[in-house]
Amino acid sequence: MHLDLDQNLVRKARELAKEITDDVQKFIDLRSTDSVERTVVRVYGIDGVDADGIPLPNSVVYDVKSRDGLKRGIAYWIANACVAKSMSPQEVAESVGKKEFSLVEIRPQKESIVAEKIDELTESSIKQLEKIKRERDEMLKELGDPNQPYIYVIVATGNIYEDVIQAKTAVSEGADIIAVIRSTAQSLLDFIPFGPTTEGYGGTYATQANFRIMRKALDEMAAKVGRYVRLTNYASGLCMPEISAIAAIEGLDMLLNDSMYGILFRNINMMRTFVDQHTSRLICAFSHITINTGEDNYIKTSDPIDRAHTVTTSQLINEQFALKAGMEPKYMGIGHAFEIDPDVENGLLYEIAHALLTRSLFPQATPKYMPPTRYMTGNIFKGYAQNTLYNLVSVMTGQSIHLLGMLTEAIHTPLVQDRYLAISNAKYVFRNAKALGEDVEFKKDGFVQEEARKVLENAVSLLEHIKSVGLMVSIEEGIFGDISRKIDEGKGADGVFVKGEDYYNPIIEKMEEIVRSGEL
Amino acid sequence: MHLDLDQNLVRKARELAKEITDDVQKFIDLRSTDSVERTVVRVYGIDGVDADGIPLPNSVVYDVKSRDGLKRGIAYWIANACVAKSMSPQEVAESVGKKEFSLVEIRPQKESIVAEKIDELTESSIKQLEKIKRERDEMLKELGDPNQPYIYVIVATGNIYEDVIQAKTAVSEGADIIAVIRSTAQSLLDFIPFGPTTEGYGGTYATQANFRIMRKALDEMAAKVGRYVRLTNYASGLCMPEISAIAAIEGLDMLLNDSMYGILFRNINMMRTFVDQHTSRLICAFSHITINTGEDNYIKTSDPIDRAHTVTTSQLINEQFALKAGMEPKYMGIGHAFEIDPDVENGLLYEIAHALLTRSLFPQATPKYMPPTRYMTGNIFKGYAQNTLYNLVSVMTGQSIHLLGMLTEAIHTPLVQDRYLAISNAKYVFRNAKALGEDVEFKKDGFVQEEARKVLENAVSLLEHIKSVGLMVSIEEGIFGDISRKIDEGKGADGVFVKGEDYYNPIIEKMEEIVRSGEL
Amino acid sequence: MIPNLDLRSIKPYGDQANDGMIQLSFTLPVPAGAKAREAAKTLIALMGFSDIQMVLSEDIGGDFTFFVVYAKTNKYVDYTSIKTLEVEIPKIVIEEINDKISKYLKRQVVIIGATIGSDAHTIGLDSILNMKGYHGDSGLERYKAFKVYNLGSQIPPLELVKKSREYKADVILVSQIVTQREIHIKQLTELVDILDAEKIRDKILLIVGGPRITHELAVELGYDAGFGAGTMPSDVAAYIADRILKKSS
Amino acid sequence: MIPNLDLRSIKPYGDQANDGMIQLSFTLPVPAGAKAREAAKTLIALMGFSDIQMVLSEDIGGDFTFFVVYAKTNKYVDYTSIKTLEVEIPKIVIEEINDKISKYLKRQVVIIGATIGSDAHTIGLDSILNMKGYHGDSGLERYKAFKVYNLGSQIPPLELVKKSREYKADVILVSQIVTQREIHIKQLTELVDILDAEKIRDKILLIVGGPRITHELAVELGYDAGFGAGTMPSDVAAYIADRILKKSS
Ligand code: B12
Ligand code: B12
Ligand SMILES: Cc1ncc(COP(=O)(O)O)c(C=O)c1O
Ligand SMILES: Cc1ncc(COP(=O)(O)O)c(C=O)c1O
Repeated sequence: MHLDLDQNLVRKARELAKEITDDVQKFIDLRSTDSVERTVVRVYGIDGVDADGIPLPNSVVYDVKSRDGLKRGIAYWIANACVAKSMSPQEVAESVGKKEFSLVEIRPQKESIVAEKIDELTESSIKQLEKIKRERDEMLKELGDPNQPYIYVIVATGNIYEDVIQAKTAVSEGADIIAVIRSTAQSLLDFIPFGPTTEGYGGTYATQANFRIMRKALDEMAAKVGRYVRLTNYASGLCMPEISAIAAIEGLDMLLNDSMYGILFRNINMMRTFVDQHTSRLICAFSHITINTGEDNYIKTSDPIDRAHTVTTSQLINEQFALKAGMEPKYMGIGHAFEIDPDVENGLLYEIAHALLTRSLFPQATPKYMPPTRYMTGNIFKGYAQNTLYNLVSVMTGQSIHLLGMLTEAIHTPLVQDRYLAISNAKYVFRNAKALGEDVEFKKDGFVQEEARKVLENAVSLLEHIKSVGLMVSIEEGIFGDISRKIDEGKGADGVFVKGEDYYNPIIEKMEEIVRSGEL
Repeated sequence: MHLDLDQNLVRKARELAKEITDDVQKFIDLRSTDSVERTVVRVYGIDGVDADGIPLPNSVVYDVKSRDGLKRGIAYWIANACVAKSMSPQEVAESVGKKEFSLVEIRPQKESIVAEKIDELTESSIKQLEKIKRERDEMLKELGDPNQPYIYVIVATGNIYEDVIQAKTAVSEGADIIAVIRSTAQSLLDFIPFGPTTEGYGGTYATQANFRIMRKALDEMAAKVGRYVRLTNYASGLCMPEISAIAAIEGLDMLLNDSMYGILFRNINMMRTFVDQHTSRLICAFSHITINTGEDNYIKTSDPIDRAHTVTTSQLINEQFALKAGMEPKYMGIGHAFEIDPDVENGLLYEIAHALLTRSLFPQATPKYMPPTRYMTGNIFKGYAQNTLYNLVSVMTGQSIHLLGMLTEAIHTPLVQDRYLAISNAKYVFRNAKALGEDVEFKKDGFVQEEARKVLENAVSLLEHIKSVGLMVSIEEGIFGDISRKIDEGKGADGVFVKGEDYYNPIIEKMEEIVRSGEL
Repeated sequence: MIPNLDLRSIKPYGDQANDGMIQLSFTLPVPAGAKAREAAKTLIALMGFSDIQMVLSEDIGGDFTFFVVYAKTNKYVDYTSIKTLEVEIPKIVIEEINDKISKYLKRQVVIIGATIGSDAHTIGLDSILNMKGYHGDSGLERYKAFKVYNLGSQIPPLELVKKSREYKADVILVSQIVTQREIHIKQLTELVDILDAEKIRDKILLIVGGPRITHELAVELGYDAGFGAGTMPSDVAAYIADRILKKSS
Repeated sequence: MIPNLDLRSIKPYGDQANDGMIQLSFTLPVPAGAKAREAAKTLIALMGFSDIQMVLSEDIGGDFTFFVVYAKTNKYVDYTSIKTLEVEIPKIVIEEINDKISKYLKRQVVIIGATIGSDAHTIGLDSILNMKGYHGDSGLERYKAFKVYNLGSQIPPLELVKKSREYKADVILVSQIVTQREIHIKQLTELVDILDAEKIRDKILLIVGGPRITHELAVELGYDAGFGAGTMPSDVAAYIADRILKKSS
């Protein structure tokens, strides 16, 4: 299957996207956020909560921020305290949590010793992350990478132990990827809850303990079924980079991570999101965590045919932001979706055209294909038919990461049997239509070729417009998902700050250094 | 969508099939059967049962046969009695039913008067049939012929009144064709039951009254939905031509009618079937009744991939027999099916290749495509997915008559909601993938092209073999459906006889004359 | 209706009138096999089913067995005695609504809408409020008679009440899509409690909508009306106009 | 098994242990609308369901309404007390069967198979009898220990009994696929009655199979064993060999 795309146009689209993101990156480079700082704290191994249940990373950063020290970066303050008190970062944090002292009030230690401490802490943290990454890469190699499209299912009971039961069941049925859906509105929390959680609705809290529990369960299953099983969670919302950090620590394989999703769909402040996404992606690039971008969401709130080019446009922007974080294309789960109203005449041809366009524009990436959701109804049988065609388009157009549609999408988060039915549907279609993509050509100037061409052309026009007004203004204009967000509004704006002259973030610097040097 | 078929091979296949059937036709032309004679009786308007419940057409033919008069053909005897007794054919039959006299024992009337009587009876019967045909053709034109693939569903409650309820419901949901399934083993009855029936299992008896009741119901619905609705029944088994006659009288649009099905799947005598099929097809050709051939059945008892060419071979043979009965191609519902084990890798590509081959070999015909049945299971959800792909292949390859798969195929004859779900699935897929067939090409020498080529080649080899040993011996060899039937065995053999020198079948002759002259 | 149906005892219709045929599917947390099948059958029988056809019993991993069953229920319903609690929607259309409101109320009806609490789903509410509407049926913003404030999603009930005072709202429209662990009940109750506490419940026409909302549930929770899946904006408009006009007269 | 499961009261598992979640679908012969929905809910409630979510109620023409429902049952089953009637299939394979039969019985076991009455379905029986077998598992003809006569389909019970005398059959295998209007019960009963009348029932191992056949039903009808959907020929072979050897010893 092949699209006759104008390669000059493709190149042009990429260049425009690069220029657009270059502009934003200049802005990003000058700033940091509370969450970026908490990320450093977490990478230094600080975990746990204080007596009021506030996570220590929050206590530590708040301590420094409230005393106006954060412009220098949290690393310095922690190292300084470690030296001054001869404590480990965790001990320092616990003391701060107990209000025994404030980091900013500790006497500044000798610069060179603090610098050495920073290096030492950074070195050992990075080593630890590298070890985790290496172990997973080896496990993947050993057990073998399943065929694409990977079968990706979600668990969403709200209770991590129930999630484990269902995830294991799904793996034994054939799931390659388990995503633990986060509890509703967790993305608006400006902290990561602590410990294993058994209450949540619409999903389970993303906590480090929950990550660990699920990782262990999946590794056990992987050994049993002789197939590597990937674990996914969400790095978006107000704790984007921190979630990436704990995911790296706990050996997750994938994260939902988009450069604009939080802005558009969670009304998170633009600056906050742009700065946060960069750090979170850097961690993903470093730790070989595949990101899943969120373009599928645009065509939930806007028309999937008329606005198809907004998906393409955003994919190209997401790609550029990922490249800026040093990410190899194979870790880019470029998002898109099968979301056209099933009543549309030739809807399937549009879906094929759009899916093939994504696949063709990002040949090295691992596109993440999302199932029908918005036009799923209480007719579970019809839903099963919609999912059948979705599965077909996916295998036919060679998608990589294939999130399974649930026949009960319009009703509830998946029951154990819903997942089983979804997996068996996908396995049936993938096998039954295995070589279809190789065998089929679309007529030159036919429906599919023309539609793909049109979407690409529209994307280029849109990129030109965005280039001229800037990405932020474009978002104000409501280009993506028909949603408009203002530059200075949205949640978490107060968590963004301009770095001081003496700002230092050793984790970021070290990771960038390694990622850039291709040392990986 | 296009197959690169070797047109010389296609021509060769047709020639071979013609030669094969020419041989059989010689044999057919010399013979008649009880059922053929009863057909004449029925066309003359004789209906009803005698005191023992035996249908009058049976009584009349039995009366003549048991007295060795049948070699002359039943028409003469009826006309002779009508003249002698100044009775209508019905009155004659009723008297015979009451054993008041035997037709053979009535004194022969003056030859020319009897001949005139025959002409008169024949003329008026044929006129009546022509009127019915014309009215239906007009109604079709007026209401408009629905788009292809036609949505074809079965009703099978066993009770004609319950069938009517369900048929009407199906039409209001979108069905274009209603087939009333016959009660299990009716095809082995050597008579047609009489009157409306409310008891049957696996289906409802095919009776003239039942035909009438359903026809009326569908015509009412057709007017309501503004769409012509076709009615289907079965002309196979021991009453093949008679069923065609009553179908013609009651204005049915389609009949399941195969030149070999009865032999293979109902163990009906070969000679009986060959002779019967000719008359029944002649009636269909005359009355514009579309036949549905039964090749789908072969791949229920033999492997759908390895034996795909037996389907093609039989299709070509069925076509030739239909041509011999003067049938226009557009009334040929050439049968085939989507029957490959869903676990087969690339099963969908095989299905596409086979379906496209049928479509390409018979461009003027109206192929009848049958859904998955054998590999349907109690997993109704999976069954719904199988039917989704079946629907897709059908619309993609441009099939004409599309029998809907039921999600409960492995469980029971369809419930009212099963049919609804089937119709909505088909409507969804047909609309969603409308132009797919036009947009897609299969790679030269790719899987689909190669498979189609292979099947055609194998069919030609098989036709060559059949040509050399003869069709009847081939059936003995078990070529079709892996089922072997002997020439002189099977049900209904005693109903075949060699025509006498003075044999005369005015109905057949008249119909042949009209059909051949293209007077239609 | 099908012929000869006794409406005092209706049953499901599968193949024939009153055959009582029902399809069920469910999972038991026990390993597949004869014992699981028997357990499933026993369970189904306890519900009053006979002619139980267990057409699928499949191992779905993790010691779970998935069943598909067809069976006949011995239960029936007296259809003649069924009472329904329905929103009454008068047949008035946009022009009529605009005319009547301007004639009798002499001002715009102020409508405030929000998805409350943790719920971030706006599409449903937007379909009712936005100009564009739903499936070709215009939204309330299109009506001259209405002044619409759409607050969007994740609005705390307290804030909604505050805004409704600020805008002098006649009508509050709340959307609740997420229903897992009964979160919608909690959030909807919270809103009513606040309105009650502030003693403004009577002054306001309080409406809730969402795919799992029924009018019955809405009334039970203290709302004036509830609108479910597939609601058309024009129905909501007609209901509002009718109620506001009745109130004001 | 999932942790902490109380086997004395198991319930369906949908999202969580013991949530009792069941999916149902069915049709009522009444026009779609609030009244139909209420009737359907009432019916479901009568079966002991709560939390009834009516996720689809669709007009399917002809004054029929089709429903899809998710609801929670209040019924549960004591899994520890479930007793099953199962065919006991010893673990013996083809070579062992051939050896033992030739050693102890010293002749072939004569097996006669047919689809009886009006039933024309042969594929199931053929899968058990023919060399080729079923899903790679060889059929009984492949066993040296067995002499198989496959009479095919639509064999009247009387004729089957006649042939079984003629061939001195040790085992009769009957297939019944069509079950509509209980036709299989009638036909299977007829066969047993003839065998009883001719006083040869005891001399023969009588087995029935088909997708809707259960061992329980078979025993109830007076058969030695019943085999259902997905039966493997080797299981039937092992059962036959075991029973014949036990009988002869
Ligand atoms: C689109 C969508 C989203 C989008 C929402 C975008 C947006 N801006 O709205 C995004 C991607 C953001 C999203 C996120 C989530 N979603 Co969501 N989502 C959906 C989806 C696919 C479609 C909903 C929809 O838009 N339908 C179309 C509209 C037009 O229909 P409607 O909402 O029913 O509205 C109609 C009527 O109900 C009524 N109506 C609705 N509101 C009102 C109000 C009034 C006053 C009136 C009169 C009428 C009315 O009128 C409308 C027109 O007829 C559904 C699945 C589905 N197919 O239903 C899941 C679904 C609703 N989501 C679900 C979940 C769990 C979530 C998450 C919580 C998952 C998570 N943990 O991250 C998140 C978090 C969101 C949050 N904090 O609330 C579940 C809810 C399960 C349940 N029953 O509790 C569903 C059912 C999916 C599933 N099976 O898991 N989702
Ligand atoms: C193929 C088929 C046919 C073919 C049969 C060809 C043939 N030579 O067998 C044809 C086209 C002829 C046919 C016709 C009819 N069929 Co039919 N047919 C089927 C179909 C699609 C597949 C059956 C099959 O072969 N399955 C594969 C085999 C391997 O599975 P199996 O039979 O279950 O056998 C396994 C076990 O059950 C067991 N087993 C079976 N027998 C025995 C015997 C013994 C001794 C043992 C130990 C084990 C055993 O072992 C086998 C291997 O595991 C089914 C639907 C379905 N998917 O099940 C309908 C189906 C069985 N047919 C049905 C009907 C109604 C008919 C007709 C009556 C319709 C009609 N009115 O014309 C006709 C008439 C036939 C008649 N007089 O009996 C219905 C039966 C409904 C019911 N429950 O009563 C079904 C379910 C379709 C439907 N939904 O309507 N049919
Ligand atoms: C990129 C991305 N992040 C996150 C989410 C989930 O939402 P939340 O941020 O509320 O967890 C989605 C859902 O589609 C997404 O696409
Ligand atoms: C040509 C043909 N005739 C008849 C039938 C139905 O069987 P019976 O002849 O038993 O009615 C079929 C079923 O597939 C068929 O294909």
